[in-house]
Amino acid sequence: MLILECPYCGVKAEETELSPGYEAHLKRFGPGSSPEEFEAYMFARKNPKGVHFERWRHTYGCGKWFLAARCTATLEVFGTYPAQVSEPPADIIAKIQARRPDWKGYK
Amino acid sequence: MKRYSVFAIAREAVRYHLGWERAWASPEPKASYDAIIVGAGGHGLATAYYLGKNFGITNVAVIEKGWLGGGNTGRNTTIIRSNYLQDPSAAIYEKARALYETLSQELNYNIMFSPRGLLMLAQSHHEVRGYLRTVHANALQGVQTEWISPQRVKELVPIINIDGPRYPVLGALYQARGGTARHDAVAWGYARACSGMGMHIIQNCEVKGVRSENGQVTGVETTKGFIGCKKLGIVVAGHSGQLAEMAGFRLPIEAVALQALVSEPIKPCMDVVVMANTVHGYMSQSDKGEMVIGGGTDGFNNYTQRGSFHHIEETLRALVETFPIISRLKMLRQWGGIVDMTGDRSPIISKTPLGNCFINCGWGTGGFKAIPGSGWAMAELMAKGEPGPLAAEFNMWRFKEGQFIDESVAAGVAH
Amino acid sequence: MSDPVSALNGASFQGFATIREIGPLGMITLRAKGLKSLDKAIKAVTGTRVPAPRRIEIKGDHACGWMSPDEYLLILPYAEVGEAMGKLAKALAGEHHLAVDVSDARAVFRIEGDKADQVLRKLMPVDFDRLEPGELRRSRAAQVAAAIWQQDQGFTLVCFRSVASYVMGLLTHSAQPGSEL
Amino acid sequence: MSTRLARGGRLIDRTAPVEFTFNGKRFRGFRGDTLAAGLLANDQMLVGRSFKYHRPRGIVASGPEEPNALVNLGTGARLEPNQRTTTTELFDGLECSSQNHWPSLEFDVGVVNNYAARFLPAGFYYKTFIHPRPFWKHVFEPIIRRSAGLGKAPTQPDADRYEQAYAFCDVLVVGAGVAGMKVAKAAADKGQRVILLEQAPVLGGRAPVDQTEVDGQPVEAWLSAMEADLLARDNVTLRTRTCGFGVYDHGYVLADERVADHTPGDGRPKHRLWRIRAGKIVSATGAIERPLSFAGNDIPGVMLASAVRDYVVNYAVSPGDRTVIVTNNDSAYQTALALKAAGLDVPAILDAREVADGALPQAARAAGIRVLTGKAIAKVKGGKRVTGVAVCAQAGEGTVQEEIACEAVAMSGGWSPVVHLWSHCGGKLLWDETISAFVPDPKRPPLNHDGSAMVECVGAAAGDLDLSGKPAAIPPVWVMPQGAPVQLRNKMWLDYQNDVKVSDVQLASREGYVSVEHTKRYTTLGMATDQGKLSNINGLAVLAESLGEEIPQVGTTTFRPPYTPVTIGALAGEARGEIFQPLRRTPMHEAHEKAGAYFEPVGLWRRPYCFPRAGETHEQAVHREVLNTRQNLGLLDASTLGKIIVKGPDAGKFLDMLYTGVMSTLPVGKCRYGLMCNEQGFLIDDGVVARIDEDTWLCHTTSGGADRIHAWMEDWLQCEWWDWQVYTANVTEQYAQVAVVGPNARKLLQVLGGMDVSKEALPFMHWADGSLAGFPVRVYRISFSGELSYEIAVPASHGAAFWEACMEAGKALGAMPYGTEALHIMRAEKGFIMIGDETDGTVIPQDLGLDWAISKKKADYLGKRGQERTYLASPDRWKLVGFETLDGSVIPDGAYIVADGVNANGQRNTQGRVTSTYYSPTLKRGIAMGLLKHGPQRMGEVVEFNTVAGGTVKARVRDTVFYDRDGEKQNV
Repeated sequence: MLILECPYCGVKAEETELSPGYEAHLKRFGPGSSPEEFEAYMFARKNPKGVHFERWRHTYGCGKWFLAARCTATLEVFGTYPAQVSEPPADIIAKIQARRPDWKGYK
Repeated sequence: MKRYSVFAIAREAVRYHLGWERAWASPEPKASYDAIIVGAGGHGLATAYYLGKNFGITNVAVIEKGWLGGGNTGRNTTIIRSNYLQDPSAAIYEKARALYETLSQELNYNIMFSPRGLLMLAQSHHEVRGYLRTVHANALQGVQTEWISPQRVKELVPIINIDGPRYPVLGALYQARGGTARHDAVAWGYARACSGMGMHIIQNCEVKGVRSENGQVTGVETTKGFIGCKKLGIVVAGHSGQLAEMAGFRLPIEAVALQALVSEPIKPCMDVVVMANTVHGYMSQSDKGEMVIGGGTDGFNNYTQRGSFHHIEETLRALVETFPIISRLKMLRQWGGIVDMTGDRSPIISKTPLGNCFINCGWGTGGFKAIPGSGWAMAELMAKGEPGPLAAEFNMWRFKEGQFIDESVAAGVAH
Repeated sequence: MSDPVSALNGASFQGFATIREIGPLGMITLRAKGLKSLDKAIKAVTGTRVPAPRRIEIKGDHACGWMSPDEYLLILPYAEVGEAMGKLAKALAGEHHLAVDVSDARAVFRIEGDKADQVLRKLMPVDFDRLEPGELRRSRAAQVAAAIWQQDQGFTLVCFRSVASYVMGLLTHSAQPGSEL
Repeated sequence: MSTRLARGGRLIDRTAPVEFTFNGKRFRGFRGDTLAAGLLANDQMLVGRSFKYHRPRGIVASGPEEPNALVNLGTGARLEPNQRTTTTELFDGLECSSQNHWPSLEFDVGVVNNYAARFLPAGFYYKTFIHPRPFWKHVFEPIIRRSAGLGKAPTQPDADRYEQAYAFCDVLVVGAGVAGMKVAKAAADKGQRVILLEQAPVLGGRAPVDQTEVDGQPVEAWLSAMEADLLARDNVTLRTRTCGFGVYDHGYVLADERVADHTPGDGRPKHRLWRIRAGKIVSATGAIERPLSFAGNDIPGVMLASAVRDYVVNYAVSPGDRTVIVTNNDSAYQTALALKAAGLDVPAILDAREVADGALPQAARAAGIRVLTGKAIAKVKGGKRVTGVAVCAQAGEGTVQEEIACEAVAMSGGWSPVVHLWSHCGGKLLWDETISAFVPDPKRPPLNHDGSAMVECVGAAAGDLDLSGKPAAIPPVWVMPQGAPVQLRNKMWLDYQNDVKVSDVQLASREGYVSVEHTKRYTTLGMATDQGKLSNINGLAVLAESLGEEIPQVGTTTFRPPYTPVTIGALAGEARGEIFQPLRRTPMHEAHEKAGAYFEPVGLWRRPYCFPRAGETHEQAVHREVLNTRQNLGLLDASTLGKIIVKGPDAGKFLDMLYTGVMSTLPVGKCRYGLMCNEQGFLIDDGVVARIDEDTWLCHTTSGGADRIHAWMEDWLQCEWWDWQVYTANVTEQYAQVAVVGPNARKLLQVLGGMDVSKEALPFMHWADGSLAGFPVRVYRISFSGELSYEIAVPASHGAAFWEACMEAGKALGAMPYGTEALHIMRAEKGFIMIGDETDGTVIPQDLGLDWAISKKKADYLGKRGQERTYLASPDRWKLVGFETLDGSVIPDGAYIVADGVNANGQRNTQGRVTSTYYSPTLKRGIAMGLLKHGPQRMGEVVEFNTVAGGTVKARVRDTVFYDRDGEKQNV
């Protein structure tokens, strides 16, 4: 039963107030993209055992989507941040590196 | 390998059972094998078994990180059915169900297959139409199912509340030869049979890397050193993503938690398996008397084998509403497993971008019922290098051009 | 035309706390962010300041609640909604915003009495000990969305109209005499 | 015999006698008794039968670890099977019965299994019942299944109610013994918000029985002072009868409060489930005493030593006049002293250790008790109760040296810290050789959301078994005597309930089930209702010994919640009956109920399926509704349709991405039908879009789709196109919507009056604001039936009144309400698709001949790229056409269109399927739509649909519009 802090309204929301949305920072591929690009966009998921970036919506609160950095093996949460970015913010990256020195990085 | 029988038991009883031999050997790995299966769960062991039985390939090792049968094989709710909608699904699940019918005799190990009947309740008109579609599909697929009335549901399951104020039962999809089996016994029975053919089951041996040359697999790096192989089968369910990464490719898979629970044992009160999809819950009664209960998956990636409790609550609410008598029973134990969900919720039995490396994964929430069929199809794929008809549609490239085998359609999307 | 009828037509229950369905209440959803005229527009309708995040500004029978970074809930007497919509349109003319009348889309309950909080503690995953004065908390009550705030020795709860009888059922169940926490 | 002592009993109130029955026998006890204490006080030593061998079973323990003394508690709608007598508080009128026997507890036929026990070792069923195959299904399995289970299955719905509550704290302390209370006080002193839970009705844990002093004060005085101190604090919440049973991720703890178990029927909730979010969890859950494994250790009268002194001290219950103590540690000597102090006889203390010279052994000797060191029990004598013990040397193989007559045996094999809560989320354990037990490894705790340690263990739960100030070493004694031959090991029970013996674990190891999980599953060790609280450590020690490994190498099985079984009703909470799930009601719901509507669930909504009149079947009602609507006037409650406002400078651009068609060009005042697809290209929703003003659109969705589509829009606006200036609002519930349908539709609106709804003023696919009968309305001239039709939105608070006004004014025009089924039939007659019928998540608009609603010009829309994939763009896809059967019959719902031959898996080939099939009351014949390979190119061809009976139904392929092809009815 996770708790994630909504970066918009500051509520430490419990999982039942949220809706999960799987992997974050996916790049959309529309018409004109190659079959491989489109397949990767739709299906190929990092699904890591370890540090993961994912989408959550504060459904029962402010209704906003936000992103979370979380370890899928321990459920440790490194931070949450607004969804309007194309990659994780530097402070989150730094925090993960401090907690997980052998982490291979976001890319 | 000594045969199991009532006479063997009587013979051993006289000497206080001191003469039983090991069910399977625990050898040290050889330098190389004709084939290595990673993952000694039901699917991996069944693959090895049918490699030997159907293709005479017995120079095989099954490598397991933990203890055999310790993953989802030992964590599921043991339901066996084949009332699927899409042709490829119905084919492989029915193959599995048919193999289950005689598996105890074949393995000389009682897996307690219990074709006690399984029904899926229809609790909305939309669901009625969905199941009528399945019945018609099954009729053409050679899967015996029927549509039954609410009254017949009540006869089969006296403890059900068919007149629930909220979702009255409008009928059910009934598979009389669906049922359950003893999950551990399936793994143990296959393991004993594999060992009996001279295959090596190597437990407590974790694969750390996949080695290849010129695009062809050559073996695996393990905690017990390098082990060479001509062919490699990856059959590791929730950890498929990690193994695929070692082998250099990515899968359309997400690992999520699925939970189940049992009640304390009570005297027999329910003879069939009941699934109620509108309210998200299913229940059967084990041979020990426990009510075995399952529900939906979590919605986020999770490798902890622990799910979120609110799903258990949702499932129990649904089942108390459907079976009011269970309210005063007690939950004895709850647990979770990691299931591997694909983009269309159907499995992958496929060649991979790495030569002679094959993968069997993506069974999601439905793996146990498929074990014999999955092993059968995977063995054929590994032995021949090309899929047979059972596996043909389940290739990992089907997503690219949208050739789905979508089983969620029976549940529909909107009204 | 008939008088407007609230979802439960003023149903009530007396348990260890008092539950009353009130309304109809005028409510306007205002979606806007960082507009120059926002202060003025809200002031014109509710007479209050623009609330800080997660706060509700109350002035008599008018109030303005913060719903999300770009959404406010304006509360006012039902009869004033039409006029208020006009004021908003005028004040925010030419600026990107959305104002909609949602008075009829909601049901509103009052939970009153010394132990009113206990009724809600049974239903909402909210830390009521840490709820601050003037805080508007959006969460869920059992299986539906609900927003609550403290007001006049009790709580006001807002939910969707279609689930009003469910919420009344929840509140009634939770306020049963003898089931105090 | 066991009996009530004349004096003592710190928990019972002798002035408050209560009566209860066991198997119909009337017994007396006192308030404060547990049911187990009450049974023992009435010499009810035999309380149940074991699972497999139906062996006689007595009370072993005094707490939640009890494996044997489970009863069916209560009757009828309050029957509760498998209730532990040791944690059940006695109340006046309690009725219970023993379990798992036939015909009676004293004489149980099932005990034949006991005599055949040698033929039924662990896992015997895997090795037999294999041949002949039909015998398994028809003979063996039914026998196994009939003998399953312990308690009775209830037959009635639960009479009680349950509730749940949330709580938050900085520190949650589970267990209000001395250690727990101290931690709670210390945290409270620091200003932290503390919750302290205790599963028992009273505080103090084992201290009042096992200790005389705490911190230099008499124990009772210390406890009452501490309790008063804690109760006086604002920042401490104390809850008794509340078991913290599970630790979940991120500091989430579930606790079960037994509010009214001891006062059934008083109107309070039976249980209350607490969902607690704690910053830190302290497990002060104590330790559980372990049994010793000696032959006959399952005979009624053999009890844990700690339980014996609990019964004597707390309840003034004597387990028998003579109690032999058998132990490997000092704590059991307290039992001897307690018995002695109560005036009871302790013929001997058999201590497996060679030396026993601690303070307690010395006190025992000083009290005149015979202490025999290096001794063991070779065998317990007795059947349904203990009659004596045979003594042997612990070091030997069981040669009997002496027999001692006794009625009870109090055993102690050491103590196991209760590490369940520590372990639920992955806290790791260490083997502590001093006390021969697993203890929490503070270096490897379970982690919280911030990576900090989530759980801490204190007191006995942390392995601190030191009750007297000195380290309490407990040497391991796993089998008694040490060299016991198989004949004795075959009689040493590890798991009392499931009948798992030392010999069974050894058999499992011999057969290669060497992982502790294999052993557990093969033997069923620890899988009983006590989940191995008494048996696990002893079992894995035996396993380790037979493998020649150390215990830590063998490891433990996984600890899973709940710590003790939890009533399912409490987990379901308030959600039953009326509030099982939210039931969404439209403003007209009550009117429909009064009109006798038969409802169907549509998502969480409830919509009228039809409005049957007296004597009508549902089918007749539906047909009447269709015909009346086609001929006169039908009224449909369409309030559930989703309504979403989309506004802003970029709203048009946004909707052009969302819909397959173009919405940006829709003129103000007009309506346009639109389709939405997901990124795969599959159709997910449809509806009519109205342009309200220059930068505002109103999007209608399906009834089930409103919330989903609104979330879908917000997802794209927030996560992909966050720089676009668009706001959305879901106004579904703001409006009640009434569809006024049929040739008399316009007349009705004219009767209501207030606005011009003529063909000229309000043409087809236009909308207008105005008023009707004084109601403020927005009227959409759209049709889903093919008739002249208006959909009228009014504010929800006027919905019921407006519906009433329409019905009233419509009387003269033949108005009747109609339901969803009539709606379905009429749209099928017109060939309109229905999301969920024609679509199933795998269908694209092109499959349905909806290419006209897909813009060819747009560079992009959601789903466009997905639809370009070869499998979706294939000309061989099944496409929508109409069907009419040759004989006029109705094609069965769900039927497939067969093709020649079979596929590689032997399945009959198919070439299509029906998606909508109805009897058309308008056309008086069956009509259908469906998907057919190359369908549109096969007009006039006859195809065959399968039936479940094995036959086929022949039907001719045609277009999908069965009624009013030219739209003359709707365009008037």
